[in-house]
Amino acid sequence: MDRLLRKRLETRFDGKLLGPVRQRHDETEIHVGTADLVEIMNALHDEADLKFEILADLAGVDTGDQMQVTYHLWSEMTPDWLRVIADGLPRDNPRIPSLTGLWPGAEWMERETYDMFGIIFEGNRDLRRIYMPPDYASFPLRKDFYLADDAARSPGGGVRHMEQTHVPAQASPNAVRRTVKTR
Amino acid sequence: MTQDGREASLPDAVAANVSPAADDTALVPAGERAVGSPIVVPNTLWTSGREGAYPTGSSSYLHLASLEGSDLMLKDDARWGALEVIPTKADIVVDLIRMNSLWPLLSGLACCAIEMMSAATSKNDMDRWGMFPFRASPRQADVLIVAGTLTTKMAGPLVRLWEQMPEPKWCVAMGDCTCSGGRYKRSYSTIEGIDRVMPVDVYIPGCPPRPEGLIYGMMKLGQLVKERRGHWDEHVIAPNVPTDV
Amino acid sequence: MTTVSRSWGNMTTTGKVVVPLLLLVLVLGPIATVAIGSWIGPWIVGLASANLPIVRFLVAVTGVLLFSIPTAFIIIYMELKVIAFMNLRVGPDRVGPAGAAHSVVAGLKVLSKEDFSPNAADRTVFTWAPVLVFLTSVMTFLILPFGPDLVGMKLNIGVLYLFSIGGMTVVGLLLAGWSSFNKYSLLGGLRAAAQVVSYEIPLTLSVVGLILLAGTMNVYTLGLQQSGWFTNWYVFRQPLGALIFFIASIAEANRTPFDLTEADSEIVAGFATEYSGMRFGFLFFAEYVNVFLVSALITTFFFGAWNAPVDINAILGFFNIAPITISFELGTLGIALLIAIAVLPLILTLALAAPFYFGKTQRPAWQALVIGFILFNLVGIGILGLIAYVNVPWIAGITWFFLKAFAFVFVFVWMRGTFPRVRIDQLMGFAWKWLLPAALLNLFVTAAAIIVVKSL
Amino acid sequence: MTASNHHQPHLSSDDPRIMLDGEIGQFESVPPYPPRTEREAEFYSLRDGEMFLNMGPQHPSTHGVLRVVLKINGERVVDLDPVLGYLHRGVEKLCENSDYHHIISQVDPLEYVSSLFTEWAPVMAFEKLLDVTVPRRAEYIRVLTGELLRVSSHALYQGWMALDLGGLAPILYSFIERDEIVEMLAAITGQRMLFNYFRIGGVNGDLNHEFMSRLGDWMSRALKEHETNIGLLNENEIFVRRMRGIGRVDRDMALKMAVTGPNIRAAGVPFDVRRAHPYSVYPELDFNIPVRGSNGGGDSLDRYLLRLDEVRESLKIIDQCLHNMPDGPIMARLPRLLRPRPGRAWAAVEAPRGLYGTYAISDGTDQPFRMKIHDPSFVNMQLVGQLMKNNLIADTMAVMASLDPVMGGIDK
Repeated sequence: MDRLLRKRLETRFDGKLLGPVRQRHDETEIHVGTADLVEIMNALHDEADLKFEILADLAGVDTGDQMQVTYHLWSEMTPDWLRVIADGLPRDNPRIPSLTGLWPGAEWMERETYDMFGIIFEGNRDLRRIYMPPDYASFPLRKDFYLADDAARSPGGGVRHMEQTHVPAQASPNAVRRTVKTR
Repeated sequence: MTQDGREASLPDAVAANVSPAADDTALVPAGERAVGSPIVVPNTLWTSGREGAYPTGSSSYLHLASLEGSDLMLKDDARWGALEVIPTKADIVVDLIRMNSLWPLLSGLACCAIEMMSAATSKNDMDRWGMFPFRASPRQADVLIVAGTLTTKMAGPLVRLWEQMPEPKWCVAMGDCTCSGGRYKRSYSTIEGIDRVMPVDVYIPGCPPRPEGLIYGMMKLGQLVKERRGHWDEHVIAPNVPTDV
Repeated sequence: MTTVSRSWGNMTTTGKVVVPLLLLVLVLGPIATVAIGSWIGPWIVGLASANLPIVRFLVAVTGVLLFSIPTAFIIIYMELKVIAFMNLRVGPDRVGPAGAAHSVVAGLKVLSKEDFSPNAADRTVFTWAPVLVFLTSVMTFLILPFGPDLVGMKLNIGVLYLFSIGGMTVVGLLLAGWSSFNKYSLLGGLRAAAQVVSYEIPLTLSVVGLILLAGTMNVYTLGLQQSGWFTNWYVFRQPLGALIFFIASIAEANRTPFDLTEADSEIVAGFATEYSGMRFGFLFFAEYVNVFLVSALITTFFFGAWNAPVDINAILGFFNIAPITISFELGTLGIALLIAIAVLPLILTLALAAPFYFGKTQRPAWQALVIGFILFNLVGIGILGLIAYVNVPWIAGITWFFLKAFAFVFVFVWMRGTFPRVRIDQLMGFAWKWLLPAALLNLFVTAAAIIVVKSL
Repeated sequence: MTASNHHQPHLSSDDPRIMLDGEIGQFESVPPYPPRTEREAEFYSLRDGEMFLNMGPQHPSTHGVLRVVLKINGERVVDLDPVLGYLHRGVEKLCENSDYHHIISQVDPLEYVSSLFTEWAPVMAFEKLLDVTVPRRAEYIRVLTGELLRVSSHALYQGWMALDLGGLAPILYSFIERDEIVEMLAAITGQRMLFNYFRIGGVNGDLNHEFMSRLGDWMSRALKEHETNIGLLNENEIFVRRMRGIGRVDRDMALKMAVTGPNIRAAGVPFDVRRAHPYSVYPELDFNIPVRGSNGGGDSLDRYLLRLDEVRESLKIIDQCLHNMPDGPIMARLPRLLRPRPGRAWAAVEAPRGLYGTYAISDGTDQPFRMKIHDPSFVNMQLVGQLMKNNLIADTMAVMASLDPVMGGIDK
């Protein structure tokens, strides 16, 4: 783990970070708020002693009570991966500024995150579902979405369509029972 | 696919096969016995609660010929186009012809597509049985090798692809995902086996099956083509498929 | 009786119509034969002798139609096996010896597939476009000289007829692409139109120089002019023309690397995307008939149509040997002929079997006899073939013609197996920027040379 | 069937959004619902002389079930809109519902051409969560098998490249090489494609005699056969003319589009995880990072040639692995049921198509709380939208093939 990077980040973004800079193995982790996200990312990307030019990953996380968006960055200045966690998105209406201005390549990753979590990236020019069909009802990777084998706990759109609402001709009895249960 | 309309005209044998069970009282205990008395196993074959589940005699066993005889099946003995003028006995020749040139459709869904291509390449050469020219257009293909996981989003296109192929056509389900859902059976966006949305002639298990497996399945399909002697019953689609597919 | 009724029940409606007709034909056949032999036959003969060219034309058309499909089968099988060999594969080897019947099986299978036409397609055009494509490629066979006097029509404007008919192919492709109501088909048809039209021009111009040299447009005369030694072939007087003709004819036949019209990886199957069953079969065969056609044309124009590369009579004349002609009247043998026919096979078989029986390899008698008989047959066939080759000129001609033509077919297949596909703009640029100027240059040089030679 | 109709129109076969090779003309390519984004609105509005051409989900050269809606003007592509998700198998959700050992078999088919790398990244992430140190022999075996698979993947890439340009022969020659490699891997893993081989803390089985003999036999002629396969295409004038100058990517574009792998190295950026962020035993090995297009970016031909250079480097790595393969155990001592401490871990490996990463969050149970899989093909495919403007339809195939997408990875 890179102590210098930790010192640099703490001095540079003093007061903007939610919580301390965590380090484990070869990863450095900072928590930021959605308000400061774009500014911090611009600084990380542009400034000569940081130069995090490569966006390795963009992931959404549903912690159960709130939403997070995680960015993994790489820079030639440090041997560490930098993990930036945009924290504190409400689950009912998660909104976060988009990074497509900085990395246009983040567009599809943000689309994927929207598709899986319903997180709305403001400023993304093409924020539609990318994996699931356009008329899909729910967001699969949320924590209140259960797999088809315990479909009874799942909200309306969640279950696989073919099992959910269809009473087949010549149905075997347990199939009928399952259908009735999910109704 | 008018299953309901055909259900009305079921012969008893078929009805016995598909009628839902009243309740699963599988093993009927052989009468009451006093406590401590020796257990006497009655010398009678036990019968399942579902009649017709274990076919005894010819009552519930349905032969393909009798199936053709009944009006359950679509009367459609694959003679199309110019060869229609050939009388029935020539079907043997026609089926030998079809068996020896099965052109697959050049369509792969997922992992198994790589092994499908490998089956067509130099090491194990599908061309030897006349299966090689992978047609790019469904209009000119005979066999649809569904190679890979079928997702709900892809189901519609695949069904349409199947409908675009001209008769006579056959479907080979390659890989566990297409046979039963495989390792993605639990997923929210996959279909547990393509026989829920389309008829299947040959299942090839394996994740993925080796190219030899695919070739073996295709040869089995050729055997099927040869033995059916040109009489094609309409494939019965699995029970719980939406009727609008 | 039961078997009859059962088979009657198994028949399709069409079969129930056809089988009585067959019986009826069996009954009426002899009567009709007698009638034809007695009254209708002579009348037909008189009519035919009255206007011979029409009869000749009809016979030629029938022969060509019967001849083109087997050629397509042979070329398809050749392509399957040659490309398989180039890919270190085995290729089809189940039906027939070494899989020779696989192409026939595929053709019959296509015949027995459902004949489908989309709802939105223009039915009439959709139905007749493949027939047009096939017919245009077949009609060109009429003027091909397969050998001396073995030609459908000795047209004096043969070359003109050739290119006018060849240009009609694009109409069929365009109609097929347009009427399918499919965007891929449309793209394929338009590509075909652009490609064929722009390659017609260098193709035609490359032959104009040849026509200037030959002074005729009769394809049969072109063949006659190239008789004798192979130095008389026009390829040595028109090398550039031959090259341009070869390249342009690849594009005419829509073959790799110019097969943009049915580019699998771009537009699914081109104009044939929506075609199934026998209509697709027509398009499929037409492609291969075209391949044979362009090979035959190259042979006819530039590689001495049916003439052997060496002039046997010249060699014999050089050694003061009279040209071999067996004008032997078998009738003069009389009774000896019968004896010869009866005894000669026996004697020759025994003679050929003897070395295997008495020789070092002590074979049993029956094996030796079998081997001897086979050898006798081979020898006899060889002798008869040689006599036929020497005495019947068109047998020699057709042999050499097919040898050369299939050599070029092999080149086409070879390119199919190896080359990637060019882009549409590269295709057009090549036609207009390189082939056309080269063809004009060829024409100019030829004309100038002719003028100079005449002025001397 | 009444209440659920809004759930399954995408399943019905007469859905105007579904357009396949046949019957294309019968459908409006414009989706029946109002546009949801301005990008969609401006794409699905036609100017004069333009038309839509739908490729896929079943098309010979979309490498699986990718669907691309082209807006063409004659033969020229004005704009295009890739539609993904036809192979979305919900792997991440399945991983969150299956325990750590099971996950290895769940992620296997993601990038099915080089599936060892799809196991490598999650395994490394879990080892970080568990603070496990992998035995050196296991690391060497991982590197050895991984580089073997890289060679086979690049061989397939070469074949597909030629196939999309209309050349028939090279794909068969590259499949011969690929078949040899997967067969020798099957000798130790037991599977041809989806080897469920890497384990948390090591590998499943040790090198056996059959593998070593096959490998030695192959290594003796690998380079020569590689040169042969190269010779099939690289001297071909048509091939070179079709590849040169199309799909040019320069340094800034590559960095902004978050491209990784050979595609970014062909644009002049020497970013290779094996050197940029060394993992496993790569620091001990001697190999180069081939870079092309340093001046003014690289085109499709550069992307193609760079992979051929990488094959030589991989052969060097395989040779070194065979020479200094240490003895010792191949698995770390671990309990059957893994319950890592709560925490987050991110691990990335250099797959044949680029940075393949895994982001795992543990909540102390035997199943990961969240598992994100970053696939390189998914990001690289975004380039298609930018590179295809004002190219020909044929170039669409060439550029798409030169980016080397694998739909299993793109759709997860």
